[in-house]
Amino acid sequence: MKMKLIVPLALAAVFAVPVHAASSDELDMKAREMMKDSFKETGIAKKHRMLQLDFQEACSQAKLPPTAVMKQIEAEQMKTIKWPSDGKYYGDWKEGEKIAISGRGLTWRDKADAENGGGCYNCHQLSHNEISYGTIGPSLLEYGKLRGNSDEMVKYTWGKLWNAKAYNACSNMPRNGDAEILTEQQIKHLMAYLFDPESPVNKR
Amino acid sequence: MNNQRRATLKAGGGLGMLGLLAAAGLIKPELAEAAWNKGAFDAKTLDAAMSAMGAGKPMESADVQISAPDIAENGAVVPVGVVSNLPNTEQISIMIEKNPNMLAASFDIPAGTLPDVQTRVKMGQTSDVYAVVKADGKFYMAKKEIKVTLGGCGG
Amino acid sequence: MRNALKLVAVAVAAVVVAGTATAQSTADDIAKYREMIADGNPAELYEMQGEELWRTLRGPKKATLEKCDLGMGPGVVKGASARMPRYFKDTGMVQDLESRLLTCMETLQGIDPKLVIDGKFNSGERKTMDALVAYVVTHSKGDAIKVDMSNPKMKELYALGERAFYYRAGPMDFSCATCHGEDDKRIRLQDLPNLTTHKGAAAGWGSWPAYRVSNSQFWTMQHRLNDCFRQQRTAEPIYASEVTIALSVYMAAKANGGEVMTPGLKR
Amino acid sequence: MANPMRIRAAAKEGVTEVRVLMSHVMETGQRKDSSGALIPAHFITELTAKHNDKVVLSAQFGASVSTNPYLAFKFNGGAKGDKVTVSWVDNKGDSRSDEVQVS
Repeated sequence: MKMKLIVPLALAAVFAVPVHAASSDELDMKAREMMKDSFKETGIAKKHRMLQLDFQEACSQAKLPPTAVMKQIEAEQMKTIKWPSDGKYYGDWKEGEKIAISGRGLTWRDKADAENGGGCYNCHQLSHNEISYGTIGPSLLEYGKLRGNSDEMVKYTWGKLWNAKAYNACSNMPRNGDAEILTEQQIKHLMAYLFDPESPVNKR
Repeated sequence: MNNQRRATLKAGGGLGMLGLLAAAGLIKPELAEAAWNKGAFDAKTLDAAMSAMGAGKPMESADVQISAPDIAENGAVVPVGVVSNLPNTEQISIMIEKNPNMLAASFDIPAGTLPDVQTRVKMGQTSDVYAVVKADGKFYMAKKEIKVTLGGCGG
Repeated sequence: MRNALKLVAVAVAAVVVAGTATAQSTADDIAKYREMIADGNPAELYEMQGEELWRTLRGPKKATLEKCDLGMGPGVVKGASARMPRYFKDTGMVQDLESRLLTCMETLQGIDPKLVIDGKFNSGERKTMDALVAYVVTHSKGDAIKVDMSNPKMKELYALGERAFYYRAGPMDFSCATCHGEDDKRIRLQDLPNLTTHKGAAAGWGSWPAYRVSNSQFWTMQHRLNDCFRQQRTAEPIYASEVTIALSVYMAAKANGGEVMTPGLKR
Repeated sequence: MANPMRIRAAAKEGVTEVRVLMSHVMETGQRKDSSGALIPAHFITELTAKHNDKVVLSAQFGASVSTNPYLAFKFNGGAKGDKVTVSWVDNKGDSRSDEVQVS
């Protein structure tokens, strides 16, 4: 589909008058070229990062895609979720807190083997103690206390942490597990941070 | 020239260069005469810094006022102002308890200058900030907690 | 079950209310902090250096920038950055302030733009650029943002900028819109302007370039955009590349009519 | 060579307010560079401000003062056109002196 567009456009370019206003398709094409040509590789940030996955492309407009497309993306993303290999959902909330606070990793200044942070506080309120929290995502204050720890809630939370797009196709939240931002162990620590009654998320 | 100055010169601290510069006429003599209180600036505890300043244990005074935010958006730049309503205020110092070197700045206030200074300091973490004022030869202080927050995307 | 859910809803509502109250007092405290540091913006130090550099004979051609045309005629700095990016006939391109300064440095002084484009922030010619930008933008402070969108190339770049703004990519699936597409959001304690609205674009575009207290550096818009992409975890945008100009046109056009508050003072 | 300071001095109702911005890294000596090596301390240690020939403030700074230091203070007297001079020296012996007229 995209390949077919290239030929007529190339021809059009030859005959194009300078003031010719580009059509929406032509602009889409130009934009794709721009997103390729305007970037360079630096450190671990390789150029292929500019290529879009299907769902990324579908979610790259001011408006959300149609419900059917959203549902399809969610179903596909749901399949990527890996459940804890040993059946244990919880790690250490103290480690979880460090991961929630750290926003480091995966930029062109970071090393490939560096441990990434979850950056949770960039977008969410979590504990009673940390006043510096973002509001892009909902407040998760007293997460476990308010929601309980039913199997359903625990599984939902694990899944959301692993791949938020399985529940909301165009979610702002990264696919922590699926995109290998965080390890399984790190996600366990975050689970403990959210659910442990001793965690400052739940205990004042 | 006070004792502190002499001791520092003997110890051959950071002031050697200053002396040389002054001798070479590169800096104005009055600048070289001011004594950088190495002992106080290098002190690792509040008590040590206070004693190097000759302040001992200053008493808290409502006449010393700190103007500073309750929360700093960034610890790299924290505005701190100190006003003293004590008569004959000679010196105002700003100390940050949890910094590795707690003494940040010290101002000598000659007659005719108002005991009212403002500057900006770095803070590594949430800490009490002290204003220490020398007036009529005696030391007084005030303190205020300033919260330092983490900010930005953190990457 | 239904009752239990209701209870949870009430509890959530209570938390939200309590959370909002503390968030408000924190926001007030941060506002107080910003007010206290507003006077004495270290960007002034860069501006002074920039003014000096503007008049300094530099480069292989040993020339100053006093004949540089920023769109208002040779040597006119007043009001120039309020009208940028703009279409320049002599280059046949839409240029932002930095790319236009690169043209002036090349044509007047013989300085190779590669020194800036391939350079590192806070060193060499990019550092020179910082100071020059600080100087120029200070001379539009208080003006209205006035970007002329009548040229078709400006319109095209706006359309490309809009597409770049929503373009999701990289390991974290972020786009500019992830952080800057809704009202009243913040990262940590930093307010995020909604750049898709006039109000937000005027606040964002109008207050950069700025001095950043967190790293004690003056950042041009090129530097600001570069770091937004770094935090998005994309590859690195090339200095003064098309995407940077397109996004600048998109923001500036939305901001049109707003106030130039540069140089700003940021966290 | 150190970059110039920005000094503003304004007289109002018998009091002159001086505001100074200095261009200095104010390196603490406790930070590491990207290779992990300690960046040596480099900061302004002493500052003197004069109104014409009279010293109106002398200050000692430690490394905790912010990068590109800011200082504001007030002295009695001072009239439009008077000279205010600010000089500093840092721990490496670098120095800078700038003056401004009271406005």
